[in-house]
Amino acid sequence: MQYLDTGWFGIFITLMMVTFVLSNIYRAKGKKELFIRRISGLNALDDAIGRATEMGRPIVMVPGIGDLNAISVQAVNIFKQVAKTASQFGTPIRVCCANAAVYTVAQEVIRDVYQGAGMIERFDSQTVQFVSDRQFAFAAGVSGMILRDQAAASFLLGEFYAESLIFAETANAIGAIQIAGSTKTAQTPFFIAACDYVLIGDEYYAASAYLTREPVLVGSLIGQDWGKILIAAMVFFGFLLNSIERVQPATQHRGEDDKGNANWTPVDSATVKEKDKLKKANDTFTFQVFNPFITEAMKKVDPPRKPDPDAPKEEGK
Amino acid sequence: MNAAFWDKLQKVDRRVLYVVLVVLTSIGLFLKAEIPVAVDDSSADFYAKLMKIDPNKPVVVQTDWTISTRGENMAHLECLLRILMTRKIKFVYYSATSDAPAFQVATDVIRHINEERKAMNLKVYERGTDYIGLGLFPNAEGANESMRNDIKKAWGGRRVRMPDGNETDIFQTPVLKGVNSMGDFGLMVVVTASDTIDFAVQRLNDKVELTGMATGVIAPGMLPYYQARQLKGFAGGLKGCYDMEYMMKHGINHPEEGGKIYVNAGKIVGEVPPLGSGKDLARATQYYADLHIALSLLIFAVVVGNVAMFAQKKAKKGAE
Amino acid sequence: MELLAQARLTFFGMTPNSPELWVKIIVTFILGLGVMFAFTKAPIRARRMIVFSFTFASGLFYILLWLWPVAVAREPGTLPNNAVEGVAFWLDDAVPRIADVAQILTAFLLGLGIMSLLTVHTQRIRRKAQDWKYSVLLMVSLVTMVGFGYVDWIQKKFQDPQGKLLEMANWGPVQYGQDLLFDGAYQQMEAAMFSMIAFFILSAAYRAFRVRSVESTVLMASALILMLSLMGALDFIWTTGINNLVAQTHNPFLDNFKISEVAGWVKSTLQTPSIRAIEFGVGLGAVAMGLRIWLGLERGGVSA
Amino acid sequence: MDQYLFIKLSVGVFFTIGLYSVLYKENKFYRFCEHIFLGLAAGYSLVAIWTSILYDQWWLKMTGVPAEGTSKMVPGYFMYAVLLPIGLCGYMVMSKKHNWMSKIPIGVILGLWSGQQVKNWWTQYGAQIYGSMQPVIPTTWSSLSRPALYTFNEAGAKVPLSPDAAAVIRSNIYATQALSNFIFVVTLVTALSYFLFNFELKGKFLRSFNTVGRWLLMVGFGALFGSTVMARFALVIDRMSFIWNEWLKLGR
Repeated sequence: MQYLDTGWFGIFITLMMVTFVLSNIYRAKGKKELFIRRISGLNALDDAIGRATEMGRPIVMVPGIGDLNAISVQAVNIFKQVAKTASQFGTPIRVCCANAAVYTVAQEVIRDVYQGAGMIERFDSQTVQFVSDRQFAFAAGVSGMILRDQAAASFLLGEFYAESLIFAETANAIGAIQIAGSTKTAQTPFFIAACDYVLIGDEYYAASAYLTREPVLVGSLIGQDWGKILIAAMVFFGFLLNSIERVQPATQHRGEDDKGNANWTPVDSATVKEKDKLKKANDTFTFQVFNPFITEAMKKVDPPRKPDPDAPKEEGK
Repeated sequence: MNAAFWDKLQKVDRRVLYVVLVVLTSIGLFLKAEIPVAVDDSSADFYAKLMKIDPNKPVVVQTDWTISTRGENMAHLECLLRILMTRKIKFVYYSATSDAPAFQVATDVIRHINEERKAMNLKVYERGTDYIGLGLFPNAEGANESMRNDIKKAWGGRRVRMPDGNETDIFQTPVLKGVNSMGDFGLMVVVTASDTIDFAVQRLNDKVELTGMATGVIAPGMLPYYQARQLKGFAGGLKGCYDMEYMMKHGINHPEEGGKIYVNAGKIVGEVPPLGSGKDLARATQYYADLHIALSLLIFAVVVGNVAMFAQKKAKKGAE
Repeated sequence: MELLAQARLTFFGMTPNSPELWVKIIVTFILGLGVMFAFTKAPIRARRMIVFSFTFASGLFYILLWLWPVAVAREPGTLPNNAVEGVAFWLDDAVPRIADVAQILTAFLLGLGIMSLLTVHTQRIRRKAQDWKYSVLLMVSLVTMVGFGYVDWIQKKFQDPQGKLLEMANWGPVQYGQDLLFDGAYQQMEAAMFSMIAFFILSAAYRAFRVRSVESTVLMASALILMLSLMGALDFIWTTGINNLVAQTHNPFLDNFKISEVAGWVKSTLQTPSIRAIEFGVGLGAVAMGLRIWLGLERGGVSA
Repeated sequence: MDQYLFIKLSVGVFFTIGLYSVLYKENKFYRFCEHIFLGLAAGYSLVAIWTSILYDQWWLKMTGVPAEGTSKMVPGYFMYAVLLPIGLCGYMVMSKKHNWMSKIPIGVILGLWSGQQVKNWWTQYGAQIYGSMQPVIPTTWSSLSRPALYTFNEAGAKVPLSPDAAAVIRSNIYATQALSNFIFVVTLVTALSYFLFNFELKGKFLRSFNTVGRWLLMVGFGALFGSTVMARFALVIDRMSFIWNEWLKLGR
């Protein structure tokens, strides 16, 4: 019983990332005034709410059409901040959900905000609503709502797919202020083209730390930064090492047999062909670290197991 | 021209653009021009493969798309069926996706291709003797995994109604007689609008010659598989499908009257004949010409917007 | 493994339709309800602990699967050598069962979503609010679809073992109704809505692709290169031209200026690394947030 | 039958035009189609949730499937019954007093998701990290750019190189490739620097690093935008074809 050679490096790096995040959360506890760089899309949230309040028109918010996961939870967390302000000023909000589990979370969280502010009478069946769990029916329903209610602002935060542009252009057509953000890189260009402010990639995950400045969240953000620096460092040293190795002559080449087991073939400098003289991508140290050696012998490290007497027999065998 | 004119031109109402798009794409449908094209390597390999496989071995078709991506995938499937039917290759098809209507949609396409062949007095493909439909497998990953392990178990117990009205186990039919594993199929084609192609590559590329046809959004992700020879060829998006139709008409490295060679695919050594199905240039040809019009409109609109913006700035400066 | 392994009857996996199985199902369900009822009596400070333990236990499964030593080269129908292997076997067997849990739970919650939809529209009808007639329309189409959908499913699944209904010639009124609503109306509306994106791409590109700032200029430039490479006719003229040039000059370096090559270069040298950088950040963000949720470090919001 | 098909097509065209009408402005026709669409979609969801999710993935696994014909018996696992009470907890969100209980199924879903993220992180990103370590030192200076895999014969026609010669070319890194690789690494690192949130980038050089990172991101986004255009336009062309070719039977 042991780990196969595969994976120790991956597990090690992942555990390092986990340690970065957790240790920084621990370090940040009790500290105040932690720096986060400016994220203009989030600064614009208050302006957008203010404008909606002045105009007396609703704010439409969509937490994406993805399943319930950290991305939609993050959207709900941001909407919670919006709801806090909106409930004070009596600005109507519409949170439109496309997934029943996300709807459940949003319902619970947003109602809590209104209850906490003592404004529960402002919370009605339309404040948080489930529109449809079918992608394009949802798109039709929400764009209809944006147009009919003449939304003053629309916040599109979460996992979006092809329908992203339908919302963004519809809201743009009636001149709503739009703040969008998606972790789906494929949809970000459409948001950039059609929305006023866009949270790109990771800025989305930084949002709740930015808005609340809670030590736990900011600490976690610092840990993520460390992780990114580690990745950049790995890439930096990796490409240097790789570059140097690739111009060195090879003494052996790594190959794979048809079972996926790795093996080494020594290089005979007298007979070697031109194309095999130098080290190839598979021969480098970095490749070996990322793609460990597996051999048939490694699969036999465990002692043989006894057959299970209760298991039904295969017919004819 | 004055600043007001340029101002208008850089703020054209979106509705005007929409109307222009509808009008132009509608007109474009009637043009049906055959546009000369430099065929992608991936499509050339795919076509050559389809034309070279042994017609006595059945082909397995996995079709995972629904009406919403009809624009690309329907052209794909039609084109594939025309090649298979013209070459008299038997095939079995099924859908491995959670999108329930996929199988029904594919069945409808087979029906209307059959109607088209009937109208041209060609042999109609009969269910049971020429092709078999297996139905829907909602979990793509699991379906491909079990096909890899044992095809008789994976498809076990499915029956088909033969033209004479009797029910038969699918492995007793002329289509699947002698098929015991994936390796007994001449080729596998995945027609898809989603990432089901990834599962097929992971589970099946070493068991059967695998090819694919996918929408323009999915296709770029298939390129690495093709470069690694895990996919033996593929048609990506509308362009890939038009490539196919163009080769069905002109072949590869195939001299026509006057010795003119339309498709000169560098990678394919030797000649691949055209198909001659009676309707080689079809849906994709019609749409592809139209696509040029739509793209030109888009580029034109962007250029006009920019020119107008600069001209207006200049005119304003002149006025001051 | 799951697919290869033969069905094996145990305490947990029992003969279908046997009375014991039904008794166990019902007992489990009632016990579950009992625990649920007990939870309603839980003191306020215990609530956080209850929710946390459910979350933690669920996350722990995948963490164990990740860190627990793997039973190397396990063959079906064999017994584990020791307790560590026993756990490894158990984890291995449980994966396909656990994988479905989230989807099943979300499916159970759909009822809540539909209730929300119905509440919004019944209120509109009751108050005779603006557009209340459309709400009636929505309700009617919902009920019709459910009716036709289930009757069609029951007929096809249980009353038609030979698959006759797959052919249009054997259809009854239910199949026609289901087909008209689903295939004729619903799916076509989906396709229509999907295709509307093309209109929006046009108007968004017209408005946003301006040489205003460096950002919007590079955005426009790289989009235009890609779009030009999609136009087969242009690609053809350009490629033929370059091929002729290469043939005249015998300089294959010019091949690099084919539009498809240029577009390919932009994609592989600039698009791939910039998107990858975003993905690295997003991946770390997901891990960090996953950890906070799993360990109950997120205050408010989802954690109790 | 032909009549039925014509009716079916007409219904499709009717709703297509109805939904398109919103492009002009929000109107009663659109509202009509939209509400039918929402109703049908909710109806379909209610059907599909049982027929394609719960029936196969929950009910049949709980009750098992008896052996039939060539297919083997699948045992029933009664523990699946636990999921129903957990799911029902979600409905407590309606209660004013016990709404906290809705967090139980939510916690289970999120807990599973979180565990998966940690477990899968390396499988997803490890290969990408390795793939970014591209060599930037050319292995040969025999040619600055990668030579073509063909030559010209006396007649001036292209002839492919011998496989050996081609393999040598493939195994080498040429100066232009090395330069491209260098741009790749620089793009990755600058773009990554844009996503550092807790470090204040001071000084002109570091700040310009950040700005360039953002520009390079825009290049990536532009390319993404451009490459989806074909697929989207194909769909609108298909809608037009649905109306003109299939319904009106013109232009075939």
